[in-house]
Parts: sequence; structure tokens; C-alpha cells
Amino acid sequence: MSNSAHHDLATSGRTWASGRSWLRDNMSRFISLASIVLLVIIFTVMNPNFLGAANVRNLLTDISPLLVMSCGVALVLLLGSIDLSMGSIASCSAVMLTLTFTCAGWWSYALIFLFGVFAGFLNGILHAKLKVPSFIATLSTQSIWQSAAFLLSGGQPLTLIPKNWGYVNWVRAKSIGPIPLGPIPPLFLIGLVLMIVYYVYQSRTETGKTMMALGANERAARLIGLGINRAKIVAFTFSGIGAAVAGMIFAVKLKSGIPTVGEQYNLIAIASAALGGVALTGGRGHIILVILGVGLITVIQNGMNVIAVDGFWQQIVFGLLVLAAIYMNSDRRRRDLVVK
Amino acid sequence: MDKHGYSSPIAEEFAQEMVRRNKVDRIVAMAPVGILLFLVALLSIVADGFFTGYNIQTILGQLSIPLVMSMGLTFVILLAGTDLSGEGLGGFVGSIVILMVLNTKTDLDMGLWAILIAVAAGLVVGIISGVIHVYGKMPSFIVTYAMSSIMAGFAVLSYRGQPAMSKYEFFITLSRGRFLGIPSLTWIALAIFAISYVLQERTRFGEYVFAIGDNERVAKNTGININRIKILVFAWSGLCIGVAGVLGAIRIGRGEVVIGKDTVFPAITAVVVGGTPLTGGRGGVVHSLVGALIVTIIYNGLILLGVSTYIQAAIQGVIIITAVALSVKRGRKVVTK
Amino acid sequence: MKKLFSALLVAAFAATMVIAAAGEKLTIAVSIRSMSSEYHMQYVAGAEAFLKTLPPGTAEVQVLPCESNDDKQINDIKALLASRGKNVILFVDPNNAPNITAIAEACEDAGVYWCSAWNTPEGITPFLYEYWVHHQSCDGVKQGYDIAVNLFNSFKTPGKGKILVMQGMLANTANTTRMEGLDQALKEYPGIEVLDSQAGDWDTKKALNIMETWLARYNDIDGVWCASDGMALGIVQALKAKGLEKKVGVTGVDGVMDAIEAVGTGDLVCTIANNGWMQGGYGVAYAYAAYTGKISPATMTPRERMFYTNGFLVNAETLPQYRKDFIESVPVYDYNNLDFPIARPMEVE
Amino acid sequence: MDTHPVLFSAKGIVKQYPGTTALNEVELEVRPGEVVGLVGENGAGKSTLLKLIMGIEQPTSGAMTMRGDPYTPKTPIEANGMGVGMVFQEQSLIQNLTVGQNIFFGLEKPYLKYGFVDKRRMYEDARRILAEIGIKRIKPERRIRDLDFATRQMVEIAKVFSVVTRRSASGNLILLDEPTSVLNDDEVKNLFANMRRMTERGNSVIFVSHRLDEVLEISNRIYVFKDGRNAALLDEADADEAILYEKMVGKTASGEYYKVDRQAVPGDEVLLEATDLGMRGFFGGVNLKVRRGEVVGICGSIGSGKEDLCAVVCGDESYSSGKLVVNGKVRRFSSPRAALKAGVLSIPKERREEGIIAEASIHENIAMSNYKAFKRFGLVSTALEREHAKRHVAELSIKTPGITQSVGFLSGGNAQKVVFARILSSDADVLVLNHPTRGVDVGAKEEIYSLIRDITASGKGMILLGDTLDECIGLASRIIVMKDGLVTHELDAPAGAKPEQLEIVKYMV
Repeated sequence: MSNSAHHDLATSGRTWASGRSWLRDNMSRFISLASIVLLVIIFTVMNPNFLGAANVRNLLTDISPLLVMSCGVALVLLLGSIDLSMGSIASCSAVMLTLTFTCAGWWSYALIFLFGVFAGFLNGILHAKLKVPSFIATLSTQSIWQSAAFLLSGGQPLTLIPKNWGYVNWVRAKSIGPIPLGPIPPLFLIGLVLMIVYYVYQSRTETGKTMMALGANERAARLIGLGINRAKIVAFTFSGIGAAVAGMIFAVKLKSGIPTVGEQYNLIAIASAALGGVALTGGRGHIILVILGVGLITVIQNGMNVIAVDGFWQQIVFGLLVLAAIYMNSDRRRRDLVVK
Repeated sequence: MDKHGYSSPIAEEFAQEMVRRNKVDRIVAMAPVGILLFLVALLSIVADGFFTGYNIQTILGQLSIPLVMSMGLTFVILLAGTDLSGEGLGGFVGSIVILMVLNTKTDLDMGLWAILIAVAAGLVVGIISGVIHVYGKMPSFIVTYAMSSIMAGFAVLSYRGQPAMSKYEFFITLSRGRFLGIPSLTWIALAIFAISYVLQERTRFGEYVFAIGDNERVAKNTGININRIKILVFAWSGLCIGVAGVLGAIRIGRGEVVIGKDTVFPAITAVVVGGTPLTGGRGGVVHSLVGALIVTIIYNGLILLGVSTYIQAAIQGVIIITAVALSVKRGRKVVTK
Repeated sequence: MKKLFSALLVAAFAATMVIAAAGEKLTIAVSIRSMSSEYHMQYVAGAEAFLKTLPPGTAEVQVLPCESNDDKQINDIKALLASRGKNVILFVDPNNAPNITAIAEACEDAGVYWCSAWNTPEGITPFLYEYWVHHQSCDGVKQGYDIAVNLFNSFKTPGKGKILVMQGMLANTANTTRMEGLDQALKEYPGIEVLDSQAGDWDTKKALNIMETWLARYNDIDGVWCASDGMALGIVQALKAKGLEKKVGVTGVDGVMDAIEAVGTGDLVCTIANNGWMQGGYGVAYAYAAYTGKISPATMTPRERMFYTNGFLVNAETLPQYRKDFIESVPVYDYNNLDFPIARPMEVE
Repeated sequence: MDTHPVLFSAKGIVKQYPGTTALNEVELEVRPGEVVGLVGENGAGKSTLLKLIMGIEQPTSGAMTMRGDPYTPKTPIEANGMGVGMVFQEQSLIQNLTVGQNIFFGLEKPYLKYGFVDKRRMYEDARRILAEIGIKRIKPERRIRDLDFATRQMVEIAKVFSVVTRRSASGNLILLDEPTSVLNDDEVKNLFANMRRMTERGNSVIFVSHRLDEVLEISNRIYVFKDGRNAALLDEADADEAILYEKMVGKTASGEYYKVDRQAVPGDEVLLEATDLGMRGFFGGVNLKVRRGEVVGICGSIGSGKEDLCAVVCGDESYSSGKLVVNGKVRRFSSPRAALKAGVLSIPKERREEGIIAEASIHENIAMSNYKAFKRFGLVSTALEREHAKRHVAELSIKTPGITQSVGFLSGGNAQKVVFARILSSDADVLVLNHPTRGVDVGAKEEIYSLIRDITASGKGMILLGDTLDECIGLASRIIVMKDGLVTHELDAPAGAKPEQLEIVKYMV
């Protein structure tokens, strides 16, 4: 699929345009922030309730599942690879969570987390050890986990029975113990915590830094003595965890275990990471900025309902805004950077 | 100098090593054909009704859309790019072609012109995607993903929720016609395959696609206009999606956006399973024909075996990952992304 | 600053697509699976028919397509409720039944009257909620049963034969309820043998492919129980390609225009017109009545809050009647008579 | 027949890269119908001059003329148009296309009918061109990836001959850069026969090779380059290997340049030992010991297997025969990381592709080989990284605006110093230096030499592939000479008694 790390920069021998590179380098970062602010302003002008407390709470809630998935896939994109199995892992997690509540209660969250670790680890092994291209490896595990979701749910959309609602009511909590949360929903905190953990892991640990290095130049990373396979397997494992947490968020939020709930999220999560400045060819991007891409997509989808974009036009407007946002984020300064 | 005129025994070992590696590469290149034959043999024994005249015709009929889609995608993947616009664009072309021929909704009746206009729409959208990708320096993955969403929206807008039914005699004869035992729609798909083969083997465009995919630096040094070739590749992919959309509309006799649904990833899988790696440079349209046959036969075989609907997806996944794992290079220094 | 300008341009372009901005005007929201689903578009047409009965300018219809994405459906609804305050009423066909609880909670928090259609999980009823006006549904199980019985009786030797089962999308509420109806019918008709069952994902193209493959394996098929009109039309195309149309009975559900025609030509044995126009129209009417205080959920009888609506079984015999009532003359509903759509109350334990 | 007395001339050619002068006032002349040999050590500027003639790069100053008129090609296509063609060292053929397609790649216009290529005619012409240079057995329909290395080289040569003679059959210039390294004996004879056939028709050839016997056999006149300058011009009659060696190497650089006085006396503790080490098809039967404080220099020309030996030692490749013992344990490294854990680390030859991560900052690059040293509570602390990097930047006097600068911005010499800083920060005690001073300015070279002395003084062992023979001798305390995969000679090079280059060269070439 599109990600041989073909950095002409490394081979062309020419250095970048020097001078105030720091500002120009980070300019694209501010652009995606600016485009969110701009859209928010336009939507608020058209309907002030867009920034009302209720809708801000909606925005933050809607962001969380997409955020955990996008942060997960961002690590895989840093490698220059891709993960298409997130949707099915999330669906499987939603089904399993709904089922295990009856027998494992609060422990179900931990069990499903472990399932995410296993599913991601399997992707990592298939890709890193068997050297199967990540597109095919994750496309295949996607269909495997989709079948698992159907089998586990017996082909039924599962309902979270009222007896188990006790395990999920924390979603609507307005405060954690004494600390009032105000407009911030608990789900968003989960998304934030996961993003920060992934960001710190990627930027502060050896394996995390190896992900970025091997995405930029796998040959050099290998000769420098970095653990290539380990970084790949951990990246895919984290992506699996992100997908499982997203699945749990869907189950808790919708109070249901739908075996196809995550189906649509593969491409949106990758688009969000790309809008957050993560290069699809690897080696470039910051996990902390993925929230900008996710925020932009969520603002667009939420905003279209708030300003009542005609049903027929929603998909068209969504596509146009994604194109505009990517255009502003793309790095057209470096002529030699080959974009696949 | 030893007897073969090599400067030392080491050099001779090197030559032998090269010959061995060549042989291995050639076997690996033939792996997809081997897998195809194995599947046909296995299913003929296990699934009754598989190796019958009618089922072969059915397979050929079901082959037409993934084959046409994979033709356009082969050139895109040869450049290590991606084209996800098929879902929305295929649906759009399928919807408008029915609206333009004799149908139950509009009073248009443009006959063959409708097909030309619809396919041309695919071509134009392909060109737009190519231009945005090349000059906007944006990843083809995202450009075509957004384009798919846009075109899906226009598709539904074209019939405003009430799909038209075709009453065009020619479409009905096409959808049921047979010539020399092969369904007419499959003949159209094979025509697109033939054109793609000529494009790949006989034209300068085909040469340059391989050159850019294999070694962009050498292509640039030789003064090839890389941007133009890339746009042409996306144009051809758009045209193929257009044709696939028309074929889809003819098959179901209705114009709705669902024509494009779930057609892109099977087509990409067909190209990759066939032997064109996602990093481009190798493979070609013949490989994709084999890949398309494999994907279609797996789907057909699983239904004939009456495999439970829940585990069908899993079995397809396992077969595909095995097929690709067999034909992948595993040297220490090989970088797979 | 060229870049910022281009973002402004695109956003402005999006803005121009918009109908009137929010105001005191009431928004009648209809949350459906997708604009490309004919049956769900009947809801929208019904809502618009009701809108015409209101004085001009008091309200507008807004459609929320969720593209079969459960999470997006709840997100769209909550965004709408947050942006419209009290001036909104909602009619929802949940993408999957279990999601109804989350929708109910959202409407309860926003204090917005809403009605739902099709399925609720057991134990979840309007009675638990103050703003959930009513839940209406055609009886999915009964429909699955009716079309099965209709199919079985259409065979040469009624009640005996071999059938194939074309499901909709796996683990989708509409599909599981209709399959339940089929299972009931099969228990009552031991003479019927099910050769195979596959899932067509409500997709015409997939149904056609599956039917073609089935025809390669089975040649003495008497009928195909098919869970939706869209897929049924795909099956008919496959049968026509092999010259078997009319010889193999096919059923459908939804009552889509082309399916009604197909019953006329004999390609389809029967379909069920769920009359989306009536469901959408009265769903919105009830919510509007609650919104204007004409009725109050607390005082409504259980019969009014959970009821079945009649689907119209369309087969060769009932087709002329259906044509007369629904096609020649588009039915005009008196939305003040809220009792009209209620066929019978749902039994609630 | 263009009868201009001088076909090609280059005068006062200077080529500077940031920080290094590859060519310094070089001049060269080629007469019609002549083979001009060009010899010199690695890095003497031979390939750079060919790149200028081919228009891949432009000279900083100086003038070139072709058939009397000024000649300033901007791209290889322009050069081809003027009748100048070059066979590159690394393959420039398209693997997936056929022989015929490659020969006429970019030049399909005459065979085009409405965009369709008339393959029959194209393959006929290709067969004629191949036959013209004595190749009968290659079928133009075969794909390049199915051919072995030697055949591919012949196709490259055939392609250049055809491209060059498109303008006119004579008055053209063909540049051959190390064409014979993969050819066997009769393939070389065939190449020479074709070169003579070309020169008889009034074309000329510049022939670059490290195999002096071949150069002597074919060239009319031989230029010798040294350190980017003309060292000598010899007529074929009065040139032989001994004179060429002497001109190539010139006077051995002063001991002071290589800091010979600070050459450590090797301890007796053996850090690394290879016995009968071999890698099928690349090298065999290598025995060497690396003691603490010792620099083992390995000399050999291209294709001698010295680079593959380095790849095996540092874990980039696995060996097929013999034994490798590191710190007393027999090791078979599965990856460079395993080698690093055992204390073996390499400085790769291709700095940009293999030595640094261009996008990452200086302090990140330096810390990459030894994250353990910068961890606090399990996390890599940027503060520690930065502080450590500041110390190295000062110590090695790396010229950079700041340590957060991406290494991609730095010049060749400074980037190499960053690599050295990374090596020093790692606790590897056996270092494999693969052409450490390649493409580095003279000033930086000296700093690297003193750095090497410090490293050995601190007790680390080193395997060194010298950029030049002179450098190898200057730095190493023990020298191993390899040719075509086999060790042909071994000798000590103590500080006091450095061997002469002549002694070594005859085993190399």
C-alpha cells in the first residue's frame, strides 16, 4: 500500500533549506490547529450552541474512541507500515466486554485490554517475523477478528443487560471523587491518558525512539544497533491496545456489543493521524499532535449536524474538508520529499 | 585465473550464488499460479458443483468487476501508490449510467452515449485525483480516500435515494449474453485486461511506469516527466473504476451507490496476491489476473462448500496471508514495510 | 497566508450548502442508516408530508444519515440535541436495537421528545423514560414468518420443497428478528428443507453473486427466503440469467417500488410494504404532539406507547388492493388521529 | 571524420563540496581514436571528474571543451546529445524491463507509432548493437533481472555505445568507470576488443580501473591522479606497474599527519579473533586477531571482500564457514544489535544511508547506540542526552548552530564526527571503521585520525578499512591485504617501521 520509506533527502546529499527552519518546519503544525480554530469559529457563528457546554462535552466524548485508535495507528504509521485490523479488534472487544461483564465484572476491562495486547502482538509477529507486508497481514487479521466477533456474539447484536449497567455508569460521572470534571467527560480523560502514555513511550523510551528512527531509515537504524523487530512488534501491540480500548469505549458508550461497531474506523483513524502531521511513509510526526487531526475530523462530523448540512451533501463536504486540511498540512517546501 | 576464467574460487562461488538466487526468484514469481492451480484442484475434489460448466461461467462472470478494478490498481501500485476512490467513484458511475439509459426514473435514453459519458466521468475524476496527489504533494492514500467519500455523496445525490431500474434492452442482453461460453461482461473485462497488457508491454507509458516504480532516480536522470506519468496512471485507474461501475450497474440492472461497495480492498488484495508488491517496481497486469482469479475462486468455493457465514471472512484471511507469505523475500537485509 | 485563505474558502463553501441556520424554528430530525436506503427515505418523505400539515415556517426536516455506523448515529443525535436546545423532536430507526438505551439517555438529558421504530432490546421500554414518546414497529418476527409461509404455499406442492436462505447483514437487528420468524415457520412446515444459508449484507451485488454460485450447486430449488427487497432484486437478476425467474419463488421485505413491480411481473412471490411513509409521519406526529403538550407520555396508555403497525403483505392477490391504496392515490394521513397507525399493542411482560 | 586535433579537453577544473575539495586545478586531454587510462587511489577524484564530464554535477570552476567548442552539460541527456556516454559503477538498468527496452530507454521516439512501441524493430536494432560489440548470446527479449551480473554489465556497455554513436559514428567520448570488476577473463578481452573497434572509428574512451595491468594493456596514455590533483601523465610505451604505483602513491604522508607517534602498542588481550572465517561467494579463509589498543588495517581493491568481512564481523551478514570469537566466546551474530551487545559496533561506509538518521537531531543520533547510559527511571532523559551531546560537540569541534539541529543539515565531515560521537558513547570495545574518512575535508581527516588514536589509547580494538592505502599504513599496527575474497598477505606496521606502499600494492592488484 503506499509506504516504502523512500526519502530522497537522505540520498540526494543536499541539506534542507537552512535559515529559520524551526518556524517553517513547525508551521504545518500550527496550520492544522488554525484550521480547527477557523472551523470552530465558522460553526459557532452559524450556531452559537456549537460551543455550548453540552456540545463541547459531545465533542470530547466523540473524540475519545477515535483518539485512542489514531494514536495506536500513528505508531504503526511512524514505522512506515499500516494497520487495517483496528476496526475488527474494536468490534471483537466490544462484544467480549459485553459478554464478560456478567462473569468477570470489573475485571472484564483488564481481560479485554489483554485481548488487545494479544491481537496487536499477533499483527506484529506476522509482519516483523514472517516479513509479510503490513497491509496484507492486518487485512487478514481484520477478517479473522471479524469472524471471531460474529462467533462470540452468536451473530446477534448484544445488549448490555441492565444488571451490568453498574459497571458502565461511570461514563456519565460529572466528577472523580471530589474533583469536579465540568464539561470534560471521563471517556475523554481515558483518551488523553492513553495519548500521553503513547507520546511519552514513543518520545522517551528506546523502543519508541527506534520506531521513529526505523521509519525514517530502517537500514541505518539496523546498523546503529537499534532493536528493529522489537520496535515493530511493540508498535503493532500498542495499536492493538488502542483498538481494544476504542472497542470498550463503544460498548460502554452505546451500552451494546455490536460485532460490526468498529467496521468504519480503519480509514478514518489513519486519515486523522495523517491530518495530525504523521507521514504515511514513516519517520515523521508526533503522537501528541494526533489529537489535532482527530479534533479536526470530529469537529467536521459534529459541526455538519449542528449547522444542518443537507443529508445528501454530508459525505461530499466531509471529503472536501479532509482534502483542504491535508493540502494545508502537506510539506510542499521540500521538493525532494517523494510522496507516494 | 581458474578454468572458467574467474579471477578466484570466491568469484565462481559468487556466480553460482547468483544463479541459485535467480532460480529461487523465478520459483517465487510462479507461486501465485501454483496457488491458483492448487485451489482449483482442491475445490474440484471437495466442493461438488465447482468444476461444472455453469460454475466456471459464474466464476468468469464474478471475475469481471474485480479484474477490471485490479487493472487500474496494478499501475497505481507499480508506482507504490494507492487508489481507494473505487468505492465512491464506482458507485457514482454505476448510478449515473442507469439514469442516462432508458430507465424507470428519468426520461433520458442516450443508449451507448451513456456508457461513454459515465466511463469518461471516471477518467476525469481519476485525473483530478492524480493532479491533486502530484502537485498538492499529498499522499495518494488520503486523496483517493477523500475522493471516494465525495463521489459516494454525488452518487446518492444523483438519484436522491430512489435508485433507477434499467429498462435498456442492450444492458439486459449484455448481462445474460454468452459468447463462446464466456459471459459478455467477462469479455469486456478481458478487453480491459488486453488493453492494460498492451499499455504495460507495448507502450512507452508502460515502460516508464516500471522504471519509476523500480528506480525513480534513474527515471529522473533520463529526463522522464514523472508527474505526467503519475497523472496518467491515476487517469487509467479512474477509467477502469468507471468501467467496473458500468459493469456493476449492468449486472444488477439498477443504479445505486452500493455498486462500488467492498470492491476496492478485494481488488488490491488480488494485485498483491498476484505478485505485485505494494512497494511497486515488480509484477504486472498478468500477475493481477492470476490474483483476481484466486480471490474470486476463494469466495466462490467457500459458498459452494456451504461454509458458515461467520467464519468465511476468517478463512479468506488465512488463505490470503498464506499465499503472500509464500511469495515474500525474507533476506536479512530485506526491508518490508 | 494563502493557506488560511484556502481553508476559509472551503469552509464557506460548506456553509453555503446549509439551509437556514438554527433559530426558534422547530427541527424535525430523522435519524436513519443512509440516504441510499430507499426504505429509510420513506421515513423522510413521511416526515415531510407531516411538515406540510403544519403552518409554513414553523419547522424544518433534518436528516441524520449514519452510514451504518452505530457510534456516529449517537454522536449525530447528541450534536443535534446540543445545538437545538428544546426546539427539536426526533424520529430514530436505530442502526442496531441495543443502541436505543444510549439514545434514550441522551434525549432524557436534553429534554427532547422522540419516537423510535423497529426494535428495542427486551427490558428496555418507553415506560422507563419520560421523553421517549412511543416505540412502534412492524412485527419483524411476524414478517419473517409471513413471507416464509407465503413462499411455502406458493410451491407446486404447498408446504413441501427445498429453499435457500439469503440473510441480510450478520448480527444486525432487522436481520435477526426476520430470521426468528423464518425459524418459527420452518418448525410449522417440516416438509421444507433448507439447503444453505448465506449473508448478503443488504447488498444487491453480493446477493446476486451468492445466488449465481448457489445455482451452480443446487438445481432443484423451489424458493429463496430473502430478508430484503434490495437483495431479492439481485437474486431475480441471477435467476433471469439462468432463465429460472418465476420458476423459483423469491421473497423480499420493505415494499420498495421496484419490488412491488416485481411482484406484479411474478418475479417475486411476495414482499411486505412496511409503509415507511406512515411510520415516519406518525412517528413525527406523536413527538410533535408531545412537544406541543397535546399529549404527555406519562398519561399515554401502554397501547399508545408500544404498538405494532401493520405492514402490508403484497403478493399476487393483494397487489391490486395495494396499488389502489398506496400508488394510484398517495394516502393522505390525518395526523391528528394518532390512533390510526396502531395495529395492536406490543405485549410487554 | 571530425579531425579536430583534441576531441575533449578539461582545464583548471576545481570541484568543491561543502568542506572538501574533490578536484583541485585538474586538467585532462583526450585525442580522437585514443584510450586514455585514468588511475589513482580511492578518493583521488577519478569518479568526480567523470561525473562532471557526464553533466551529473557542474564544476565549481574551470572549462571543458568538446571537439573544440565549449562543453558545459547540465544533465546526462545533454551529454548524451553531445556524444558523451558513461557506464556507471552501480547498475543503472531497469530490472523489470527487457534488454532491448533498456538499451533504448528514453530514446524510444524513432520506434513510436501513436505511442505504441514497435518492439520488433527495436529488438532487431538491439540485436545489431549487441552483435556490433561482439555479444551474440544475449537475447534482447530477456528481462534484466533474469541476467547475471556480468551480462548486465555487457548490456550497460552496449547501451552506452549505442547512445553515443546516435549523433555520429565517430568523434564521441565513452567513459568507463571500473567496468571490469565483475567480468571474467574472456569477458574483459571482449570488452577491450570493442573498445579498440570504437577507437578505430575515431571515438575515444576514458578507462578508469584499479587493475593496473588492464589499464596498461589497453590505454594509449595514462593520467595518474592523487588527492584530486594531476600526479602524472605517462605515455603507454614508458609506463609500467612499478612507475604507476610510485606515481599513484607519491611520498608517504608524514608520520605526523597520521599521529604515528601516538600509535598505541597493542596489549596481548585478544578482543576478537576470526579463524578461517568465510562467506560463500564473497570471501574465505580469513584469520585475524584484534587485541586491545590495536588497529588492524585491511587493504584491498573493490570486490576484494574486505567490506563483506566487515559486514560479517558487525553482524550485518552471517558467515558460512569458520569461527568468530569475541571476548572469548564463539559468536554468530543474528543482527548488528546482537553484535553491539557483544561489544562490536561499526561505522558504515555510506554515511547518509547507513550511518545517521538524517531527520533526527544531533543529540538523538549520538545517544542511539547506547540508550542505557541516558536512562533515568527507565525513560531516556533528553537533558542527559543534550548535556552529553554538548560535551561531544565541544570535544570533537563539530560545527553546528545547535545540538537540536537535524544531522541532515550538517556537512559530510561534521556528520561523520556525530557518528564518531555515537561510537564513543557506546560501550563497544571492538570498532569496525569502514572508510571512516571518506568524503571528509582534510582538516576533519586529521581530527579523526587523532580521535582514532585516543580511542585505541583508551584500550579499544579496531578494524580499519582505510580510505587510501597510505591511510591504512599510517594508522594500522597490523595490515591484512585481500584480493578477490582471499587474504594474499599479512604484515606488521609498528610505529617505527612502517612498510612501503609498494610492498603492499603488488598483493592488492
